[in-house]
Amino acid sequence: MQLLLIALAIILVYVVIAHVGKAVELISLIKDEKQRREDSSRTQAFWFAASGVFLGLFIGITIFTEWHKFLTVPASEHGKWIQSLIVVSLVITGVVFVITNFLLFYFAWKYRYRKNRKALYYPENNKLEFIWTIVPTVTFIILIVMGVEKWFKVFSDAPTDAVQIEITGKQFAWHVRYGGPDNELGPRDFTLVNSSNELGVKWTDKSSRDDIIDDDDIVLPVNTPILINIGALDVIHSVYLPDFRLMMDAVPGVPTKFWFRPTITTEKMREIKNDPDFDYELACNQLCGTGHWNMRRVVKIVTEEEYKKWLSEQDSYFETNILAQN
Amino acid sequence: MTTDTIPGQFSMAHTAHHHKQTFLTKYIFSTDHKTIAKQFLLTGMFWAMVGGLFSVLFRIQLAWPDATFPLLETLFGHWFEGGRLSTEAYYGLVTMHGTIMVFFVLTAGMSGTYSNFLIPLQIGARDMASPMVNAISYWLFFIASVVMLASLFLPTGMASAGWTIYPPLSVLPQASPGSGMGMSLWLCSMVFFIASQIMGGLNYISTVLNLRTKGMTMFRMPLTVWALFFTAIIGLLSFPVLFASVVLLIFDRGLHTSFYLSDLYVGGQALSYSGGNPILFQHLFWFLGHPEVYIAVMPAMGIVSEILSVNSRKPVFGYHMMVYSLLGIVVMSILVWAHHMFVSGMNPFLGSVFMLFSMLIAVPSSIKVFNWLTTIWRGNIQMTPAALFCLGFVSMFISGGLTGIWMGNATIDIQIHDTYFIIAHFHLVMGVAAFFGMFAGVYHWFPKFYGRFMNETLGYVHFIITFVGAYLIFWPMHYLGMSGVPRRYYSFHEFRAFAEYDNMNILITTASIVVFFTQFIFVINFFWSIYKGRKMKTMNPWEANSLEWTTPINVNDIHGNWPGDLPTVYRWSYDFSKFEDEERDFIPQTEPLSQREIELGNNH
Amino acid sequence: MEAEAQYRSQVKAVWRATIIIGIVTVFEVSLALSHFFFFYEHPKLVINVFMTLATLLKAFYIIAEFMHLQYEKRTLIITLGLPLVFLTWLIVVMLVEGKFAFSLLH
Amino acid sequence: MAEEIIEQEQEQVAQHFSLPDTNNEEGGEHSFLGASFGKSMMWLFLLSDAFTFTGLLLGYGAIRVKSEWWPDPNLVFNSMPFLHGKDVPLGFVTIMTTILILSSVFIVRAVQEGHRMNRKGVAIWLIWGIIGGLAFLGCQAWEWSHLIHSGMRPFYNVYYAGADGQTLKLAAAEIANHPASPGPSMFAGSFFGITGFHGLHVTIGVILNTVALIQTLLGTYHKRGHYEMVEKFGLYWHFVDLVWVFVFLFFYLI
Repeated sequence: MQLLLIALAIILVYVVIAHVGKAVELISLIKDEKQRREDSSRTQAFWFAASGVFLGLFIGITIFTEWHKFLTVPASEHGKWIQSLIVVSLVITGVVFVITNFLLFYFAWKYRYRKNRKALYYPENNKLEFIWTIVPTVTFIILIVMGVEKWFKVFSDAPTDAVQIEITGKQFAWHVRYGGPDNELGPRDFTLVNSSNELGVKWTDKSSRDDIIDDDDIVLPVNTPILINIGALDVIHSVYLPDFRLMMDAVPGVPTKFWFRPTITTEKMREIKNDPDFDYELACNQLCGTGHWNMRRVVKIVTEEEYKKWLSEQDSYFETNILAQN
Repeated sequence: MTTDTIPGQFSMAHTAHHHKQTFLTKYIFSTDHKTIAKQFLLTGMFWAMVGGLFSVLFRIQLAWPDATFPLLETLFGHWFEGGRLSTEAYYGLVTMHGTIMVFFVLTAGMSGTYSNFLIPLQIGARDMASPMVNAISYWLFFIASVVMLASLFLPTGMASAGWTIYPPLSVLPQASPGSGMGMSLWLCSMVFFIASQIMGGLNYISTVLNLRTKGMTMFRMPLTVWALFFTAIIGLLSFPVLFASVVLLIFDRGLHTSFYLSDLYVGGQALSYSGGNPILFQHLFWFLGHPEVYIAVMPAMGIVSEILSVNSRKPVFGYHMMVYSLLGIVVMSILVWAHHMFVSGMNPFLGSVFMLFSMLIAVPSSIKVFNWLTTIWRGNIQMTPAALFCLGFVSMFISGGLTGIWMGNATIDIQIHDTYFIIAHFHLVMGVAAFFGMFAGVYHWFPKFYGRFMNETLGYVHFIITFVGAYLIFWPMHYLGMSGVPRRYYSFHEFRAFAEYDNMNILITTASIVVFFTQFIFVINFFWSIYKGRKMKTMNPWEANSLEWTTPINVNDIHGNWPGDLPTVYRWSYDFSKFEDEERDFIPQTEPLSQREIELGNNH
Repeated sequence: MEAEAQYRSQVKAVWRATIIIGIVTVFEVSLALSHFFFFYEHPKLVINVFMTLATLLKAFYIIAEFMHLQYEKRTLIITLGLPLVFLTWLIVVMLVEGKFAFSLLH
Repeated sequence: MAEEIIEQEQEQVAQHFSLPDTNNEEGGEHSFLGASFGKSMMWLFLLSDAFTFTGLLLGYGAIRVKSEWWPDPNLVFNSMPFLHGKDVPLGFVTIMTTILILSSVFIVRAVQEGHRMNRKGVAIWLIWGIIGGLAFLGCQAWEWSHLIHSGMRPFYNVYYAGADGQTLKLAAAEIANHPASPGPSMFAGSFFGITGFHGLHVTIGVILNTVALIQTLLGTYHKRGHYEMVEKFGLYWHFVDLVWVFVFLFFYLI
């Protein structure tokens, strides 16, 4: 009953709107066609310009109030490069955005229909068109050169002393494995997966014996290159660490990797953000099923001493879980 | 005035069509391109409403993730178990929203409607090259629609792997409930849809190439025809590759081959798939997927060029450049697909090449924007709803297009890939903008569709709310995306960093609800005007030059468009305000060059 | 009788193309078999290149002669030829990607 | 000066009127492609179908490039009907290729006879073409059933790498002990998938040619005054042949 009433009310609103529209049309038809066109063009040009002003204010104000949210501090080395590229792009596109949109609204207002005026016959101007072909091209080429340079730096080979960790996605959680004391990850085989060996690590291989598998927060040292070996067990996931500007898909069957150098510890970031509960969060960024939104892991960036201390406290997964059980 | 009242004038060549028409042959199984266009339009409108409704439903979940809405349970049943959208239904709705909007509305609804309607009318042809293939094209689309619609009501849930259906998620029913029957129907529907698009595209291309009337050289065609022609070419070249990828996906699902699958451990057991590569699918998919966005937006570009020119009483600025930039977009759009996969684990070197192409595709787009701006400069802009939607299109296209320069830059893409930033980008540039083009087209050609006008006041209300609303919906998403909020999340409350944007999400959802309900003003206006709208009294109400306005008012009763001979064309369709001292500010394409013009030279 | 002469020359052209295609096929198969029987220990790359070129030659004769394309209007040839640029790019990308996946795995 | 322009313009206009009309019954702009809309539609369709097949073949190619090892086709496709136990590498498939190419030639001949309005000639060559197509399908059926009998499935491949990289074959009795395919399973998957898809095209082509044959025998085309339909179906048939040339290269030779 309630539903019916709501539906009726909505329909009634629409009927009223439609009738008003019809009435306005009937009234306007009394006028001379050209006069009518001029009047309505003025009204509509006004409203269009007004909406432009409103949107300009909305965009302008929100950019300043949300600034700190969307240009957050990058916590990694390559994050800073990305940030600088973003700033350059923001300036260039921002200027173009303001100018073109302003011209659009301004022309719409200025050159609205008047019955006694004629438009200018202006079909072509090759010079003008040439200019606005060349200028964007040059601008984009500059942006491309800047981008490509950084792109190859981001995807260069990791330094040999990089800390090796492995992040494996599955529905709907992350498995994390550290190289352990020898900083080397043992090989894996998906056919070996079972409840005590959820990653399918080959324990026969020596380098896997000291690997650390830990379900707690991910701990990593600051100012040290870290190579993340990324994999997935079931469907495509994506390792996404927004604060480090790090994203790479986890593809089953095709190992991927990403290396980065964190520059700010969790403690320091808490100070910067003035937020004592702040944590770096690892999220999944590729639709992986109904629990896609739920794959959270906290990443703790600590100083190198703390990291060494933490590392020495960890036990080899093989010794504590596999050997102990058999 | 029906065709019977003008005996002898009706073309000899088409007397075959002049038999007695029943309701079925005239409105349902018609081979007349105008009727087929309307069928596409109405089906597209139906799907647009469904797709829009879906977006509102999942936006409600995003704005108020912890609230319950018993009303929605009454309305939508098990999707809203206990008044809350279930995760399965959420991902199903997200998937369907994308699929419906991209394929059924912006591809079939858009180019299906306008290619069918405008190509023959604007190049002066009696019908499509093959009216039969044309009708089959619609009915294949109809079958695709029915299958897709059926999949919505499956008890096991609709397809829920995203509209991009990345395997392995879309292959393994163990991985997602929607990847069972729902995905099967999705793929089945897609096969019909691709067949429909290819048949349509073949027809559009050969019509433009072969059936132009006397004097209608390629460079006298209106830009709408150019845009639709290029759209058809893109579709013809890229849909087959989607077909190949879908076929391989079907092999993987049905025959257990492993084109896309390798090394999987799902649901507690290791599967026997081996040797495949999920990234392979992404390449094949995006080979269509990227051109697809141009398939959606290019007809709108053509429509906007045409309507802006007509309504500002000025020739479109840089006609040739507009054509070449469209051509540039066609060529580039098929070369840049992998910028959707910069962080998918593809070869970084290829990534840089794709970045180069992706950035350069912005050049033809920016040329178009500047040309549109110059078109309205010193014009005499009549603010009809159609013109307003075109202006709105240009604004949306600028705002959404500029962020494309960010996304195309692979290095920046590492940060904003698959976040709300990309949602904002593509909704503005190819979602809302393409819709605006579509609305503009409907308002502009409605008199040609139905012989009556749409109500302008309702059109104005529709425009201004939609325009402002669209910005309010999509602009804040840039902020969300820049701060790292990923797309396709059911709730942001799990993550501390993403949970702080509740206010913004509520703003977005509220705006989207308002905009959604505003669209009903358009729908009501549309159907009301079919029966009660102001009647068209003159043949050329907008005082435009192109050929469709030389057809009689009752053109819908004539299968063959022109009762007499086909018109002959002597000029391009943009001779507006050519001579300041003349009373009339337009010269139709069918008018021979005057002595004065010949003396002036340099005519199109 | 001009039509008749033209007909005869066309028929001749088709049989000529058939013979060429036949010879090329024999050439291909013999290349493949010679590798199999005599050079099995050696990499097949050079032979693969030659076989691909031979196949492209065959494809050319099928398209030009059987499908009659070389006698069609130039615009048709160009219209059908230009999109092959896209195909080439797709092929290059896919094979590079396959190789890249190989390098990641091994 | 002005007169020249006037003359030019008039000439231009006159040209528009005198252009021959090939397609539009009422005369229009000259055809851009120089072919009727039916033929251009067929050409464009074949272009798009070429993209489909390239997509499929690339699915196979990218996986093969990614794989460490691939069975040697000389050792897989080495059987001949009626020659049990004899080792004839690539023999049978060469015969298949020859059949399909010849059948394509027969259709060309039919098209040429069509240009001469020689109804009998068209019919005879069409019959030969159809026989060729059916023979090819028969060969493919034999090859498929042979492979299936030896244990191959779309997801299961009995050919695997020996210790020093040579191609070995799993005996029928051993298959039960190998639940997962011992060799690259996509060898079988892509072979069945793509030759199957090609076979579907051949089947459609045979049906189209049969339709053309019936119409020819009924005299429909003769009454129409041209045999363009045979030409269009012929284009499709040659395309099937063209695809096979590449399938032959990628699956059997390389």
